Amino acid sequence: MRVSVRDLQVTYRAPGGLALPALGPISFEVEPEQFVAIVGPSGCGKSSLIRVLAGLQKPSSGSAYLNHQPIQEPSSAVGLMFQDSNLMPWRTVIDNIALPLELAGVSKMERRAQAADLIPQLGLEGFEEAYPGELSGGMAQRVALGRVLIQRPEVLLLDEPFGALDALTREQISLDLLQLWQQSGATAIMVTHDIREAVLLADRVFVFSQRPGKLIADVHITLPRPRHSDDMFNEAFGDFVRQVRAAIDRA
Amino acid sequence: MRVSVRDLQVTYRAPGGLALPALGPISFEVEPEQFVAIVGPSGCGKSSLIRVLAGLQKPSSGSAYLNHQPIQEPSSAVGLMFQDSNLMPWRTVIDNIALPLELAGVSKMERRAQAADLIPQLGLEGFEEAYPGELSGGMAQRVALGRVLIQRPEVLLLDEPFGALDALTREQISLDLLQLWQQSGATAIMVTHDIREAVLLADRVFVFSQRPGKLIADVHITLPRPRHSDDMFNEAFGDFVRQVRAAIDRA
Amino acid sequence: AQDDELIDQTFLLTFIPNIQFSPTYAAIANGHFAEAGFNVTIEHLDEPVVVDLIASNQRQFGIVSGEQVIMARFGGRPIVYLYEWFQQYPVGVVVPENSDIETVTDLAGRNIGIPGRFGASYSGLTALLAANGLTEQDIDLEEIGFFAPDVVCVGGVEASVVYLNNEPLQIAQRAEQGECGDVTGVRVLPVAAEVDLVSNGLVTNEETIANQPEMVAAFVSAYHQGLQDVINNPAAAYLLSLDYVDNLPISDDLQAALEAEAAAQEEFLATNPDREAIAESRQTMYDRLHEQFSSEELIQLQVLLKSIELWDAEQLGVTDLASWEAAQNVLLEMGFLNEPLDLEAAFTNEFVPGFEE
Amino acid sequence: MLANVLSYTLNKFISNEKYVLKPRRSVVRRYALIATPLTVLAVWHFITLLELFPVFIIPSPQAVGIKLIAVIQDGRLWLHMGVTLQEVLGGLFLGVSVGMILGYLIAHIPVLEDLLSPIIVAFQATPILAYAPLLVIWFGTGITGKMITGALVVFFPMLMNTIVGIRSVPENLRDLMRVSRASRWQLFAKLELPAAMPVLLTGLKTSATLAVIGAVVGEFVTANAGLGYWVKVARDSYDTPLVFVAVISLTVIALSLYGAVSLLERRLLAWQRRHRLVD
Amino acid sequence: MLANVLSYTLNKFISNEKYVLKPRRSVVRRYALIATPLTVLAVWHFITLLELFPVFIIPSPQAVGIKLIAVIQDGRLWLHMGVTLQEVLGGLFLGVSVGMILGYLIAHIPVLEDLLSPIIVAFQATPILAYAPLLVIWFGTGITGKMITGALVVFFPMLMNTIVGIRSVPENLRDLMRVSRASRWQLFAKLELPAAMPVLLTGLKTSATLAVIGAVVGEFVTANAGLGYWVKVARDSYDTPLVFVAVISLTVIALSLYGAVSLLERRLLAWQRRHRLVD
Ligand SMILES: Nc1ncnc2c1ncn2[C@@H]1O[C@H](COP(=O)(O)OP(=O)(O)OP(=O)(O)O)[C@@H](O)[C@H]1O
Ligand SMILES: Nc1ncnc2c1ncn2[C@@H]1O[C@H](COP(=O)(O)OP(=O)(O)OP(=O)(O)O)[C@@H](O)[C@H]1O
Ligand SMILES: [Mg+2]
Ligand SMILES: [Mg+2]
Repeated sequence: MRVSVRDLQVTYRAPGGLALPALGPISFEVEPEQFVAIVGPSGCGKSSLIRVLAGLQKPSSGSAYLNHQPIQEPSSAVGLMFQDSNLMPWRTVIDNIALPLELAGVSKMERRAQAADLIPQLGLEGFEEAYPGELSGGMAQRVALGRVLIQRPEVLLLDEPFGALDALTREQISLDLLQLWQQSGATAIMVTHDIREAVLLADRVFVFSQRPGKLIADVHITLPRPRHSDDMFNEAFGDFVRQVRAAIDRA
Repeated sequence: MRVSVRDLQVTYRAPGGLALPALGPISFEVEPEQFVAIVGPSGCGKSSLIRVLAGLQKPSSGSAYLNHQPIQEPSSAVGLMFQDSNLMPWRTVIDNIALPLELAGVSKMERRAQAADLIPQLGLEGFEEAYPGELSGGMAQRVALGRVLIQRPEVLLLDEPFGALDALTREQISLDLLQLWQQSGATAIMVTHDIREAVLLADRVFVFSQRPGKLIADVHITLPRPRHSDDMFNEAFGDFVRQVRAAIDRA
Repeated sequence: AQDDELIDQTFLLTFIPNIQFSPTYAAIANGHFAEAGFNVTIEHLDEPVVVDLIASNQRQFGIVSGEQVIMARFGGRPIVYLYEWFQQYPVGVVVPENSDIETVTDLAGRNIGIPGRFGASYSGLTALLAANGLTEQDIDLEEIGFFAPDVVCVGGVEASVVYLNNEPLQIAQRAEQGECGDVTGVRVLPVAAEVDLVSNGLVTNEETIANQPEMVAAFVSAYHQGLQDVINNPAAAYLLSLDYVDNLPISDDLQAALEAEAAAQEEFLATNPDREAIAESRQTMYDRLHEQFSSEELIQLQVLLKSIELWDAEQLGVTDLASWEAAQNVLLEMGFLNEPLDLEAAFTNEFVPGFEE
Repeated sequence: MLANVLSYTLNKFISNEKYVLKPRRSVVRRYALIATPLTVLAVWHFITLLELFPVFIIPSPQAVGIKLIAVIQDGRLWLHMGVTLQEVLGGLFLGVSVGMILGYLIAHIPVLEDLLSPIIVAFQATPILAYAPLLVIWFGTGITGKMITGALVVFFPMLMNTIVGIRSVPENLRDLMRVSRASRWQLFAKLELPAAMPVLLTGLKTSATLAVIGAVVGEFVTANAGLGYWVKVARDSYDTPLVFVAVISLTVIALSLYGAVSLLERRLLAWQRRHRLVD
Repeated sequence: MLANVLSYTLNKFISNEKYVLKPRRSVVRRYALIATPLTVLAVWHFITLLELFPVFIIPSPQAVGIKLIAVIQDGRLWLHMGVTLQEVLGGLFLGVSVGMILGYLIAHIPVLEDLLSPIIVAFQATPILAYAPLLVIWFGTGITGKMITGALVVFFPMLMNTIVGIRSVPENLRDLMRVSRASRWQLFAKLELPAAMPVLLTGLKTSATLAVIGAVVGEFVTANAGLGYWVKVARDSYDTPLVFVAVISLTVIALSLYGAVSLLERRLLAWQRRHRLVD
């Protein structure tokens, strides 16, 4: 699916009562099946953008579109992973992962089977029946990732999906994600703070300015696909990383 | 202050009812004024260790000590930053930061002044009177960091303090932290997933194994102090990073 | 007597302040209690609570109905009946004027309301039925709470067990104003016409009688004078009750008229009229007032006059064993008692002023 | 105007929209506060106009108005309202204090719930009629007894809400207070109280409303003044307009208390309303 | 044993300890459940032994026991208990349903609170005595009227707790449901209901207990069977042991309902107790 944004602005009410421009104006277009990574300083409106794209929040001005249709409300084609893991504390791991299927009316057996299939990939073996209160930070994040993956969405919105994961797990899971994305043909937009991760995964890296966040660089990562962790030692990889970092330093 | 741990083990009740060994047995000793970084896979018991050191949780066996005194309950000498930002939603940013002083009986004017002093360093100018619900993920984390710094503790326990921060902010804030730590003479124990950050900040990097977490490497970082961000381009720095990574790969 | 020499004494009444309690108000307002050495305050409580407080000697005096005394004593409460206030049992059955129920026997098979299967109305009904060879099974009894005027006027029941000195007057007055549905007036079938049941009176406990008989005598005597005052001069009683009864109808005109009537009655009493003459004077007073005032405004005065009819007797305060036995028989019949009691211990006429066996 | 209010709310309900502009809401709410009393009055008027019920069951608003003016003029209204208000406030204070203190203890010492709940529940299920003599023996027939009955009614919802409120304080914030070495009092004042505030305020709203009926029940046992007593007097003298005046006065007291707690709620929970978009 | 329980709980309170071993707690709780009734019985026994009150105010446990056996044998206990139980369950069902539905609507449409609260609060503050005639006229003197009074009592705490429970559902979980395109029913069943469960169950506990007194109040207005009626009859015939039997039966009903909701709570909130250390 094509995701596009035109003259989008998000403005909040600041503590004092004044307007707080958080994002934009910003315009861009993401082609179907593209993988876009967004990097930018904390508080520059990345999560706000994601929320608008998910249909959770109305823009203050401008619009966002899914396949040229203005986004008015959440769409079933979109899967969103929140910045915090946002699990239901009264549901076990497996039931949290299976939630989207449950809401879609998939039978209990079927959805539990699908969730169980994801468990090893997420490294959550043995914790199927654990409650969120019994998980570590990183484990909770992996459950949240499982919950969005099980939906097989056409548009994947990921807000810092790997923030609480250690380097190794992170690398492994992000490569898994890459593979899933490639198989599914979904459009992916991911917020991350890890430049190397952004370059490894994305077709384009968006660099945002300080608040109100504006698009100050759109770096096309032309590394060939499929990519592997070895690619990170390529010269070209290093060049792209430097390119993104330079854009950030200018932010 | 000296922090030490002898034969420490933390065991939970697993979902099925069986024992889940989460950490240890583990023993180590941290000299006064040392800075220790802990890296290890998600779910290996790092947060559990921090909780035990903070006196929030009793070990299942073995003990932890502060200056050779067994830790029985939280100590006023210890400051803890949780893995999630853990702010009080009904308090403004400045009141959240000032909470430890308020509990210590510092006057309202004095504690607000001290909190206000920290605001620029945390990059939270203009958000003094904002509520946590109005902050971005990274901003909330910075408030939590402010809350522990304002205490000027003798032992700093930091559980992934910079997880939600972008690379630039992260670098800047961690260098600020380094400076504060050096001035204060505190002992610091920090959990992080960023190996380069660990090497840049720490005197020693502890590498933990998979659950149940055991100490599989204790890398002494002998880079001279004070350290700067330029140090990251040193050859020695790269060596240490590789050394830690090698240990992790063996984990 | 000086105020500070008076003994504080509470007097327990049931229900709430009401013109019917004017003898008590008169005994206070006219100074009879003070002369007898008491400083009396009134408390209104449910009848069982009144009984329990007196039986446990938390309080010494109160007014309850006769069959309550029997049941309370049956339930182990050492209370003693001292002075009969209502000489006639105040309960009866009210039927609309145009009803075809004319005698008690006509009640058979009819739908009859009652506050509930307890208290004086239930006993009274049982006695009334029994005296005519009927039982509760012969009628269709419905518990309607103390809402007889409302229920009768909306046609909820064909007849209702009521207090003679209150509800029938209310219904009649509504009927008069055309606010009572099809009902144009009422007729009553009083229990007292068929059986003499012991009725409401003054009670105390055995301990007080044993330890302070003089005080009991003084108290009863003061109450007796209050009752006599009201019977003799209802207009004055109405006026003094204004201080005790909330919501008693009054207006400047009515007040003036009553004051005039009260003064006139004083003069009349000075001529030492006999009982019949006084009764007649009450009726003529009402007739005079009714020319000037609506029956709505006079309804509580009417309640008072109707009550006085039930109180008045040649010798006030006395009960005979027969009325106690009649009441006990009713209770036995209803199953509230399962064996007869030593009724002689339940009451005494010893303290009734002017009584000689 | 009512149609406006309704269509607005329906839209709001259906649109599933999270961010609402504040000013618009306030206006609607201001209308709402007078809309209901006016509607009730209108319905009442029509009921009596159509003579759906006899006037001695539902008197006309005019009759009640006349009676109201009369009792205001002769000062009886203030007398009885004052007495009841005193009882209500006393009962509320007593019941809420005891309920909160006990609830706090039970929330922290679960076994206390097992020990005390039989007694507490038993008390709630026992009609006052059954212990009226004891009530009079212990507290007399004055105002204290009514405060006690009021407190008894108020106590239970407050207790239960305190328990659930304190128990639902997030465990991780408790940890924060523990590492900050908060004293037990600070734990209560700085964490438990604000965190449990929404549930506590709901308990207080419930209690404030029920305190009125609690005092009235007490007045039914024994009284010589107060609005409950007045209801009894008025019913006894078949003065239905006066019954209505007394009931309306009771309603006014209850609504004032409810309104006061609602205002308190608006102030104390202001932070919850700070998540709004500006255009 | 009581000393044990107390010292244990005191320790628990003071030690500020989060992780408690489960088995030990259960044992203490099991003791607690019989401790209180036994203590009450013992205190009662001593009160009558020392003759602190006349037996007609507080009869001996033996006298009450004898009466209890008598009314069990002649079948009256089951008759009256059955009637009251029916009324209580009916009133509870009615009041809880209406309270929850209305509470749900108000939680989502704030202006409804402004529109309806005057009426609701007014109803709560109006003594039943004032509208008893209407009650009798509309619902007759049978069981329905008592269900109505029960429902009226039960309704309010349930309403208030539903409002606060639904309103305190975390906003971020609502967002999750919205992006997952949950239907309104799913939103309720899968998020709002479980998230509000602790507060709802507290409302239900309160309601279940109050339903008993609600039915009794109805029986006081007019009735010819039921435990409240029995209390009245027993008081009127000065049969204090019978009053106690009736009150104890009411207590048994209330405790059973409270216990049933507590069990439900243990099951539904089991996940909250899953944060325990093993040694
Ligand atoms: N509900 C809200 N009310 C008021 N201000 C808000 C609200 N949500 C976000 N903001 C403000 O909008 C700005 C952007 O927030 P946003 O969460 O989009 O940032 P972000 O780019 O995701 O940051 P981070 O990387 O730290 O998560 C911040 O300054 C924040 O304070
Ligand atoms: N309260 C609890 N009850 C049961 N199990 C728990 C509890 N807390 C943690 N665990 C388990 O203990 C293990 C270690 O958890 P911990 O939070 O210490 O990990 P961590 O090293 O901090 O991981 P991360 O990097 O993901 O935060 C995990 O497997 C987790 O499931
Ligand atoms: Mg964000
Ligand atoms: Mg952790």
